[in-house]
Amino acid sequence: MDQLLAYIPAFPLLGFLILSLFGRNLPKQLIGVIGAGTVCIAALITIVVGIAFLQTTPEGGAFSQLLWSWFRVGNLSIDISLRVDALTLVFIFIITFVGALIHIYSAFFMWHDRDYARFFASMNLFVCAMLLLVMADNLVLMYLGWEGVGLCSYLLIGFWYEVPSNCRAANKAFLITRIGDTALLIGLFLLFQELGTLNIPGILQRAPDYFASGSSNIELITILLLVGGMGKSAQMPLQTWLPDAMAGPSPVSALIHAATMVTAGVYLIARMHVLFQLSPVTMAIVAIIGAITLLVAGCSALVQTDIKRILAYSTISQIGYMFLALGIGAWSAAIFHFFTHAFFKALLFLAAGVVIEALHHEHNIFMMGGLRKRMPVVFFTFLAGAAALSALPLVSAGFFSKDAILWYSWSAANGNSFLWLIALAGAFITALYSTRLMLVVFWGEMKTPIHEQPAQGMVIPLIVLAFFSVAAGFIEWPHNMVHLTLFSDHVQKVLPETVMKQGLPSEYLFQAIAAFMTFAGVYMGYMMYYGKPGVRWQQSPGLSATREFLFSGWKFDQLYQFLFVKPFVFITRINKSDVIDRMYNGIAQASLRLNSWFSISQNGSLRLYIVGVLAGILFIITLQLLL
Amino acid sequence: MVLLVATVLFTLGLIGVLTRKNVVFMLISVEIMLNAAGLAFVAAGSRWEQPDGQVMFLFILAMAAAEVSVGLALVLQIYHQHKTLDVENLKELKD
Amino acid sequence: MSTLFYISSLVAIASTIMVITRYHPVHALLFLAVSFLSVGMIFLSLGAPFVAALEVIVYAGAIIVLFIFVVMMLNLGRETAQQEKEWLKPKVWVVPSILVLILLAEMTILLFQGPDQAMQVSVVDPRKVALSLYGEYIIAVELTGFLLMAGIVGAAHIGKHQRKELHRFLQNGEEEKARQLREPESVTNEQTVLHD
Amino acid sequence: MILVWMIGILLVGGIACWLVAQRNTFVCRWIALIAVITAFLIPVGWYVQHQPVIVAGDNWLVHFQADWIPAFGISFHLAMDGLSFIMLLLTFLLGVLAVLCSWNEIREKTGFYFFNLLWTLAGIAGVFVAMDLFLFYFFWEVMLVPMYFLIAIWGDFNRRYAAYKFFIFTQTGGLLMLLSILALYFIHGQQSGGNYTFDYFALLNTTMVGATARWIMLGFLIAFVIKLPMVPLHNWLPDAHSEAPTAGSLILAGLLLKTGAYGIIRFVLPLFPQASFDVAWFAMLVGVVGIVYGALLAFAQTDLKRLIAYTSVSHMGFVLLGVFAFREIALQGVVMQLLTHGVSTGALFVLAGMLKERLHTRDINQMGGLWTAMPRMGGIAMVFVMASLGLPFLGSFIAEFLILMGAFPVSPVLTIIASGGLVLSALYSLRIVQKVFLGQAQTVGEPPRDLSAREWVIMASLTAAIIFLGLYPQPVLDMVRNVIGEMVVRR
Repeated sequence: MDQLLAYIPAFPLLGFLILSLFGRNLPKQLIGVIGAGTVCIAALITIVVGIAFLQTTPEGGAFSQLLWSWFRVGNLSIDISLRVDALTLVFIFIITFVGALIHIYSAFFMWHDRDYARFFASMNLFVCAMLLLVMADNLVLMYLGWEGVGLCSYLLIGFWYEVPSNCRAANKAFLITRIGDTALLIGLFLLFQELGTLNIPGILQRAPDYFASGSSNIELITILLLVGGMGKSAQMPLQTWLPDAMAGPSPVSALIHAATMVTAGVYLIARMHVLFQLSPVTMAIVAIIGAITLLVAGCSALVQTDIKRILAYSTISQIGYMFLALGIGAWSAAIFHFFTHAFFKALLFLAAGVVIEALHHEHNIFMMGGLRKRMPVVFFTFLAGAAALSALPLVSAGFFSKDAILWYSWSAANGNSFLWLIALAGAFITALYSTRLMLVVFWGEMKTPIHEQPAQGMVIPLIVLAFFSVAAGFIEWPHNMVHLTLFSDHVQKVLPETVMKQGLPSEYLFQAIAAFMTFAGVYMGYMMYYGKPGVRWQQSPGLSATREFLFSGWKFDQLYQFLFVKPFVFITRINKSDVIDRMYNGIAQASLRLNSWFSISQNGSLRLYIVGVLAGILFIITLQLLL
Repeated sequence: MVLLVATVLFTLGLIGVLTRKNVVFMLISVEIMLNAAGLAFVAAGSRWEQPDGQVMFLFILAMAAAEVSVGLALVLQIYHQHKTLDVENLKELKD
Repeated sequence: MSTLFYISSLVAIASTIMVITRYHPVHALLFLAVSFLSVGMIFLSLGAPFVAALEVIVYAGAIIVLFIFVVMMLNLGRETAQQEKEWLKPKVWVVPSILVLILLAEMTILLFQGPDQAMQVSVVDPRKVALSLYGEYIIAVELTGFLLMAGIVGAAHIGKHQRKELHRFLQNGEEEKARQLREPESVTNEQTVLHD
Repeated sequence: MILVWMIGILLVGGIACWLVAQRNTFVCRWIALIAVITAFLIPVGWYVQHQPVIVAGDNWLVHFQADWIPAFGISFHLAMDGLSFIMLLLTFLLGVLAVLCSWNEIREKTGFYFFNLLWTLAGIAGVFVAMDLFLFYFFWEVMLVPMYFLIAIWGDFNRRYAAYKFFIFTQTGGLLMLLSILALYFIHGQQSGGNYTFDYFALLNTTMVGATARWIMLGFLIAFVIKLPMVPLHNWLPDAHSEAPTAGSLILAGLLLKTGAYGIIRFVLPLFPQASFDVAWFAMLVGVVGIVYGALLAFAQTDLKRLIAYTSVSHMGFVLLGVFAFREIALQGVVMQLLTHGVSTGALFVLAGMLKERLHTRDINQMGGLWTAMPRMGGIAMVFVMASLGLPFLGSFIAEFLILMGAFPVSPVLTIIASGGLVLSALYSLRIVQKVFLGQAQTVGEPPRDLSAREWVIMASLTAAIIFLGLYPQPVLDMVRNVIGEMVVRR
């Protein structure tokens, strides 16, 4: 079984190589088959590996495969080797399975695009890099995947490169994540300096003995890792790239910017949980960042008009939940939320893609409407996704995962009422904007005629994802209801169990409050948007300033523009021709000037020369006489 | 005493070079200066009873001969090209 | 010091003064010959007969002859003398002369600063000179040979009567000037023809 | 002996090119190509034969010594160790590509051009194997003068200025080095009782007191950091790079800069261990300043070749940082950086040359949307832009990672700032892609052709090299391990 691991990333890589080298000359059908097929094969292998893993847990809790030794210098030894344990298994399942569905969807979605091959090449490369990220045995290989997904994200956001704003968005995404990546890299240096290894099992094993809990070094390392995770996972204050990243095609948003890549930060923190557990301050920071992010992004989602931007802000917000869960030590809850979120958010993006395509690339939700009757399949699948997003009790996967986080945010040892209140407010906001989105897009009257119905191949992935959006939650029930905790049992082979407080009130009470907040959000959305889509609410003058503020994502872009971009561009502009160069040119100018002075004396008058010689002799002899 | 004579001759030559404008006269004056230098050498040689002074004079002589032949050839050319021997008019180096 | 020395010194200085004050080149050359001859006498009085002979032969003979040739070839005669007369105004020669005289004064002072010893004249015979010339100075002699060779070749090359050619660096813009120079030239030629 | 052959073939080939080109420029090109390929195959063939010996054996793999001017203790002493071998391979690989990419570009004075090209290569190869300081200086000049001609004759519009600047800067450094070599020569001669020699191995045993060592070391160091280039002395580089013909830029960026780094590793560190350790913190500081400053300037440029030139300044800052960290990891990283920077920046210059050939401009504001017309070139460019910003799985990452990793324990603050340079490198690298290949296609005239077969060969070999170095750098690291190890021990 160990030998099978390499094939999981190898097939997407093979697809990438074929498509990038020969893609232009292949027929479109074949491109689609290669592009989607390789990922499907990877998904099948993953399932085989997963079944094997579940049947008999391998020795040491992980399958591992050494491919080749990457580089060995001194005491630094980095291999290209893969490792699949319980945590990785969840991730590779999501990556390959959801990835395969999205690839199938895209094979139809992108059919009319000129650069069909380039699209699939990038997507396959992305899948490969993402798989490497989560399967890596050491942090350097993980960093390879980490940067690789960044590259693919860049390529795919800027896929329609002829529009300048797309390229800007791609650059922005790459740069902001790059800032996080650099912090991560510095974290690796520090980690290596301290522990002398970058092997993940080695680090996890040595760290508890080496670091005292809460020592400044471990805090520093974890904060650096956290910054890396924040960049990739679009957490405050590095979140501004994600809404702009929606410039890419919808399947890209679904795969990269909802289901997989943006959760890399979650993976990193979960993977390095031993280190984080040793640093309580960082854990608190993780929780606070998650809490702030979920609230800030949720508020922004309330007022967006672009359907994909709504979903993007909601993604940021949901990842905020995951960070919150990680921060309070609810490891399995965070991973579970990632699991369900991957299904329903991918579903929402894909469905949104269908809607946008059907309405002639219309992104504004207020130009949509009344699609309930005309596109029933899309409506129902979207409804399943939105229900999961707003965590409707018992009938959606989102409920089970989000409820767990809400519960732990109060009851875990690191949790407190403040975090719980924020999470609760976030739940309310989530329900509100989900309802708004549903009502505005699918109810009311049609404002834009439908241009085409989705192809069958696009509908099937939607239905599959919708099924999982409803059913994925049933493998992990709250403790007080049904005693079925398949997911956390699985994940806790790797991750520690959540430490709870003593003397808690009943869990039912919290579930009731959470459910109430969700329904309150839905009801409020219904009141505001049903029938007359928010006319009153939109045009109230006192609120328009707030609305503008939220719409622009809390003015973070403008702030960064003012703080970093403008000064940077200013500095580079004024020094374009290199100050130092001017110094050397100054020397050259001075010599030229001297030359022009001296050349006056070089006038060809022989007698003047002789007088000069004579004066020199006189001078010397006078000196001789006087001294 | 001999050196004094040599010095006087030398300075006279120098005056000639400085004051005359005709290239031929300048060459003549240079010859005088070279001759004066030779005189000083011979005097020194005779003072120390060594042959080196006379050897040096021989070299100066040879050099003077070479110099005057080249110099006069140049004078000829200058005259052919510029129709003048006035050094003040021969400032071609000036830009 | 012999009387011979004093007399010949005085003659040398006087004739040299005459050389540099003559306007007519041929006159100047004649005085130059006198100057050389008297320097030759000084050499004799210093006990250097070989050098004295050479002085007469090479300086007073060969070099003067060269000068005279050139003067004749260039037809330097009364006109040149007239020109020189016009050029040699006091304001032209006073300043350099004063400078040079200062130099003379200083050198004299330097000369007499040292321990003043009477000059003992002793004959250095040509044999010694020849031995040292082809002994320790052999390389210098060979170099002198090169120099003379170069002088001959150089003179022959430069002296070739050739068309005026400008160096390539000077060619730009000099074409015009050259043409301007050539036109009056042809006029003077005609004039001389007429005069003849 | 193979060392003599390698250099000899290039020198003879150069002269042959010059002579043949009077009759037939086509044959001349082929002669140049065959000469360089032969020179390339010699070390490769040698490696294939001797591979098992290399890893186990002693540092010096090949020796060749003959008397040259015995009166002054000058000998024709060539020797090759792992480091030299790596640099030689790079030299000849880029040499082959340089000949290939000037195949059609050069139409005037073809013979003289190839003569200069081959002689520069010979000089560079000589620099990498000369083990006699006089010989080293000799080769140093041999590589400089033909390069001057390459820039001054076949360069772009502003070539005179660039060539003068290049020459004056490098020559100043060269003369300082000559002074230092002489000083070392005399000091060693006096110490060893009149045994005056320029031999590297003999001079290694010279002992010097603090101040003397420092001044002599500075002479060497300044010569090398001008070549490298280090920041306040980098100004010749943007001009020379942007004005030189494509092959010239390729050789400048890929090889000439490397001679500076090679010199530091080969001469400065072993000859003056203490003195170089004393200036280490300063050198590291300047290296980091170079990283940041070069990146800032690169971002501001609008001339494509100038932009790439400033990226070299930035990347070479890493070399300085790594060398003076005195750690095995960092030094290995430096060697990797030399290789990968040679390949990646060389490739970028070749790309810039190809773009100029097609569009007749180097101004990136006049480009844009070229991906549509030239998807292959765009893809290749993407690879090398990513290499320049240090993406893992391309060689540059390994290099920069090792350098930073090695330098981190020595100076965390400087390393962190240098890592900040990685963000800046992303800024300027993405700017290249965005301005040149992305955006709206310019619809002036017919769209430019995509890569031709010849260009495809050039770019494919460079791409293969950079990816190989990124995924399996171990052979290189093994090759130089002993060399580096000894150096670290020596300190």
